[in-house]
Amino acid sequence: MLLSLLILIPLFSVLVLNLPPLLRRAKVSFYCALCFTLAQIALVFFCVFNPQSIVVNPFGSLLELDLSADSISFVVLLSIGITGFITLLVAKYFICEQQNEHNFVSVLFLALAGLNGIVLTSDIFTLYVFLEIAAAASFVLIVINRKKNALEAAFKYIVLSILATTMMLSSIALFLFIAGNTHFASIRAAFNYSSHDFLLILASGLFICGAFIKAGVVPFHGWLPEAYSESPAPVTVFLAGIVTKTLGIYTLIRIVNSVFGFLPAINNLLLFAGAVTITLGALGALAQNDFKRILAYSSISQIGYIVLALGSGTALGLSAALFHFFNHSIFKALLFVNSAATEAQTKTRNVEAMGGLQAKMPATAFTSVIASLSAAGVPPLAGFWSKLMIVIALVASGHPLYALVAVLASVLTLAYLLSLQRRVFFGTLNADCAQVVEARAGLVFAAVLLALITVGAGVFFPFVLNTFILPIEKIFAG
Amino acid sequence: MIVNSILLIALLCVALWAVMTRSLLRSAIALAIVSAVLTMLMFRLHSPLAAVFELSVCAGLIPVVFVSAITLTQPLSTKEVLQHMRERLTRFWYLPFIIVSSGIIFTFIHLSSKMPLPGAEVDKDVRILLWNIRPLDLIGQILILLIGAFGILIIFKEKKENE
Amino acid sequence: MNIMLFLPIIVPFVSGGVVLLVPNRLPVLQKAITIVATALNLALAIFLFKQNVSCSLPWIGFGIDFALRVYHFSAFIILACSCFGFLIAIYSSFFIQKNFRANQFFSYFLITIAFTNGAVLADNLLLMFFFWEGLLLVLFGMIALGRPGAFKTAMKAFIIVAITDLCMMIGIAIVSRLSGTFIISKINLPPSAAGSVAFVLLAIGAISKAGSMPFHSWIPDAALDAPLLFVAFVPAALEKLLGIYFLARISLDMFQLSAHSFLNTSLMVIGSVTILLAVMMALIQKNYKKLLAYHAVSQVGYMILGIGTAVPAGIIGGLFHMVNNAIYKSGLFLTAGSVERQTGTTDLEELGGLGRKMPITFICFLIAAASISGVPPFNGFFSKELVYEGALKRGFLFYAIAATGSFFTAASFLKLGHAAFLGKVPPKYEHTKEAPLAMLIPMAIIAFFCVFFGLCNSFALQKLIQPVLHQANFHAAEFEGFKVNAKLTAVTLIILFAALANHFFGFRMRGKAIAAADHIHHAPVLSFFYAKAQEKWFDPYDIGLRIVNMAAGFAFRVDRAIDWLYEILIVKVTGFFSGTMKRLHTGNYGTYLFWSLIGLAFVIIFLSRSL
Amino acid sequence: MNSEIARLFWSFSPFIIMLFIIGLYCIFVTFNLIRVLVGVEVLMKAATLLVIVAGAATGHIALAQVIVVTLIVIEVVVITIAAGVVIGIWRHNNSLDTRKIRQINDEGISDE
Repeated sequence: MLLSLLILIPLFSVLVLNLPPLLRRAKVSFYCALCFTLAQIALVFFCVFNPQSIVVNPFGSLLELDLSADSISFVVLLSIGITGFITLLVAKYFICEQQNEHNFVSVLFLALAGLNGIVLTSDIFTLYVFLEIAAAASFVLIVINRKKNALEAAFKYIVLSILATTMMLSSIALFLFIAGNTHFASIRAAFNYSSHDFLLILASGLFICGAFIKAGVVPFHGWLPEAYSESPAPVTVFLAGIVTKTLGIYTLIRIVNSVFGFLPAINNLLLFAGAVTITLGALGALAQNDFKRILAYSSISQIGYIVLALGSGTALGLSAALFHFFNHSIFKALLFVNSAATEAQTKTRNVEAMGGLQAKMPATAFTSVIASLSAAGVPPLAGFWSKLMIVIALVASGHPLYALVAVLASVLTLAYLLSLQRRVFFGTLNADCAQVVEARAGLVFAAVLLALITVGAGVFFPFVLNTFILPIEKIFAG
Repeated sequence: MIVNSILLIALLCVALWAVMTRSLLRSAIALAIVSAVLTMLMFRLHSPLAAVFELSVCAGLIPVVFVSAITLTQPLSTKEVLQHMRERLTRFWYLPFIIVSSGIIFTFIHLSSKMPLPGAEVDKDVRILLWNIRPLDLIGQILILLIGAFGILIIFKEKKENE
Repeated sequence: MNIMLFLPIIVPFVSGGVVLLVPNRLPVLQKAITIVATALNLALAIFLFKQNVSCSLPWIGFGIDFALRVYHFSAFIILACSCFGFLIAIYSSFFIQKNFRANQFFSYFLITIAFTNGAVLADNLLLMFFFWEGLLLVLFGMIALGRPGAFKTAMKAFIIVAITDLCMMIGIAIVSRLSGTFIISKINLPPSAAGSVAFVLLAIGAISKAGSMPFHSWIPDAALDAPLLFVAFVPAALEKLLGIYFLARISLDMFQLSAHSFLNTSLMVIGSVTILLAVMMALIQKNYKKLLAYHAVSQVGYMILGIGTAVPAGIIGGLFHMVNNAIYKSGLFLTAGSVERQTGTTDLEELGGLGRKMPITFICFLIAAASISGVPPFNGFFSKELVYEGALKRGFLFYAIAATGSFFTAASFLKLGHAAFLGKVPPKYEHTKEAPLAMLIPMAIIAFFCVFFGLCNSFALQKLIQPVLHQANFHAAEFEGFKVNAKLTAVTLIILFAALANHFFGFRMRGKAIAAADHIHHAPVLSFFYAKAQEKWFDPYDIGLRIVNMAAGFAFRVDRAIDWLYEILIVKVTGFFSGTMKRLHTGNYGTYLFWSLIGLAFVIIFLSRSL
Repeated sequence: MNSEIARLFWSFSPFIIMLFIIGLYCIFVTFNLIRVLVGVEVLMKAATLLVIVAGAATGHIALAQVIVVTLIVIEVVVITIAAGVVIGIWRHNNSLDTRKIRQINDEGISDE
């Protein structure tokens, strides 16, 4: 299968880049990684337009990997490619030491392999293996600069993550006991004939909780604000943009769609968890003063939207969840790039110490306004469409109350994001920020690129819809 | 079934000891013993490969990780600990063999005890399964080992420079 | 032919994009592009008038097409909008000051026209909503262009309008579920509970767009903070047209409302409350623009009241009032613009005697003010009479409130005119000159329309309003000229005289024109409410902010409480097990673990109960 | 699935649950960062045992062994990284006390 390259290339690049001492150069590995992320984006587009090419196996009978890709995978693979690219751009300015940069790129490569593996596999245990790979890589990435706070945040993340791991593992063991296999299809079949009702519930509940911890759904969210706010800037972009989402949300979507098949009980659970997460996340964001913490709570809240959309249990809801997944990874990465830029220039993350930066950093201010508006769902930005789809899906599936929650919480979203914009970029110029200049070219480039994607996906929504979103309806398994 | 029960109760007791004991070093050793008991249980459940693996890695490698973490963080001198470990190695070199052979003996015990495990038929060979059907897991193992290597490299680099 | 339907959206939108690229060093080019684009738009609107065509292009799937439809009603609204757009464009050629981000302003201005055209022409609810929400974005941009503090006002406007737009979003979702389609012209819902909810949600969107209470509070703020042209164009004219248009669409076409339903009554209540409260606030204002802004809110009340009556006279009156209000209100704001440009202030305390210095502006003001106060034979009189008649049929109380509103309107404009244009000229303004010609022409045209629609009201009713209502079997011709209830006319005249008397009473008492309404302001009970209103006690946005802050604080305390509870609980449990209190404790990660385990328990219980 | 198979599974399950509880208890109660990792290890042991029992009870012992082998590799790496993080914290704090790692910049309500 052609897409197996997405796992194998990073593996071999890491080996090749590290074995001979000559190649252990930060520059070489950096550009290799950059090329790989671009190649991943190109490959996804190639596969979307030539569906027959997916089954081509570049290794012949030498190596046959049990991988599968469908429309859900493409959306996620695309997000991984874009976020990886942006992370590398940002990393150029934040990982200071040469050798460390090389190590950073290597671990990032491994993390990308892990993420791609999660997306491509169709076996619940292999899914778990790649989940652990990506998680372990992100632990290492968080502590890359060996800062005290980052280490502590990483420790909390590790403990919670191991709890999630244990839950998922127990659930896999239970599924193995019930179904006798770990393949998605056999577990799905077990739901129809098995008499172990309680074990099925236990296993589903444990797996869902594991995914909730990894995704940061309330009340499993405790590690998330600290891990996001204490990591180095590029790692935050990577974590918020794609890692937690693939680890938690993609896993959840995949399991709910391919294994549980949208059982009504699980739908209700998702709806409830989603609504709670949206509300509490947004309220949490309102009370913060730290730029990255606001964004971290906002991430929690936005994840709630995806869970809520998934809980509607309809084809439209599934598409909406995926589209919001993509949008969120773009605009949240953009906001974190902006926070990285302001942090680099003002040396603080406290929004009270900023103010009026719009005059000094026009590009950063402009792109962050675009991201906020997209998050709040203002047309013609991409976030508008996904929120509209979510609300329509909820009402169409007969949950108008949850739709109301989604809509009201989006007002809260608007409130905290606009107040963030006002405190950081508008208003009177803070005296401490008088010497601030626009961020480095690479950061501005990354921000503008993401802003263009947000605007583009909104304006050319019909194209996005027909290429990526509509095919998702066909694989809906409700 | 009685053997199983004894092993399970032993497992619980050792685990409780690992958790309760005041000395961290003892706790690490208790963990190794937990792994050893688990190994025996695995033999009882017809999974020798996993058992040997568990014994070599969990009872062998993980205590090393713990002990080094403890030495690095506690006012116990490195020399002292090394001495301690060397003593242990020389004194208990035969322990792994005993565990493995007793495991194999346990396997036979249950065969003779006319109480076969319900699912005793071994459907496929483990190696074939791992190589041909689940190569992805192998790739995953390589990836995670690489991550571990880089993790150690990144976290301990400062230490190297200092020394 | 069909492609013509797209042009009113594409032409202003593209030229808006072009203007954004023109640097501010070339103001002439910017203005030329704006004027040409609005003129083209006007020509297109005239061409489309009286057409009845529709077309659709495939759009986003799910049976949602890019469907546009022009027929009497939408063509009429588009014509009105493009007329105002053209006039304001001419007016703006002299009004824009230096150091103003003119390229952004003109660009937003043209995009507003494009989106309004889109929202009016759209025959698909989602498409309409797309343009409707897009308007929000430009609204935000235009207010934020104003003076330094405008960002806060922009945010307020944005949040208020966004909330109501989100209500609309749910309304649209419900309507599409009930009727199974998004095509507006195919929707005709019978009364039902869900239908009522949808109607209320959509109506909230519509009346908030029109600026009715309780969604009005950003308009008076914007009058001071935002660029004046924006206020003259968007809240005064465009949004009224759009909001009332949509309200009329939902109450006439999309929903079958029974005449005396609860929904109609609640619309009437909102309308009359808006009339009264907003005009009372207007009366005490001491700033030209802010006074006008409160009137912009108050006048919406007449339209909503008229449409809410659900009797022919009321509906025709409401729609007619929508047109008239757009005319005289933008005229009034333009006079404010002239005054501001020539004197540099709109504070009534400082102004005075400008009638002699700026005679044409004064005349235009007089006509428009007479029109808004309902003096015969100007246009406002006729539409108000129709609304009165409709209201009287539904209940005397509604009529009484509307008439009281009329009294206060007249009183406040007497005060405004007296304070700004009559009396002594302050020494500062001895050398004030009349505004330039390009600003006078639009005002004169608007004043002409005030007179024309008044004297020839049969023309307006027959050519503009009648076609709109052809489905409803109404005959606007019945309401032409002075055939309306003679008693009502007499009452109106009495009210106007009372207002005049009241003005002179106040003027005598205080000796200053600006203080002519102070005896109402300081009346025993009213002064308390006025004081509270000035402190924004009745502003839903401010109340909302307080609630949200409280909720955030509450959530924060709950968070702490869980922390505390957890520590106590764990301390007890572990004390029970180990007997040593000292060994017990956790870092914060323990709290998180605890939450997660609680969550796990909850999930398992939830699933096992419902599976 | 016959009842005999289920019996093996059910007879093991109380012990596995106990093992889970011991691990969680350790994580909750201790002050010491390394002791937390001990608790984590016990949890992982419980999960490993669960997998093996599930495999043995259904006759898919080969699959269960493959899973356990991979699982052990992952476990070692994760524990190593966690130990590295603990040592990193120790270098900064000079203490392994979990109470020291509560962050000072905890969420605070904004003054607005």
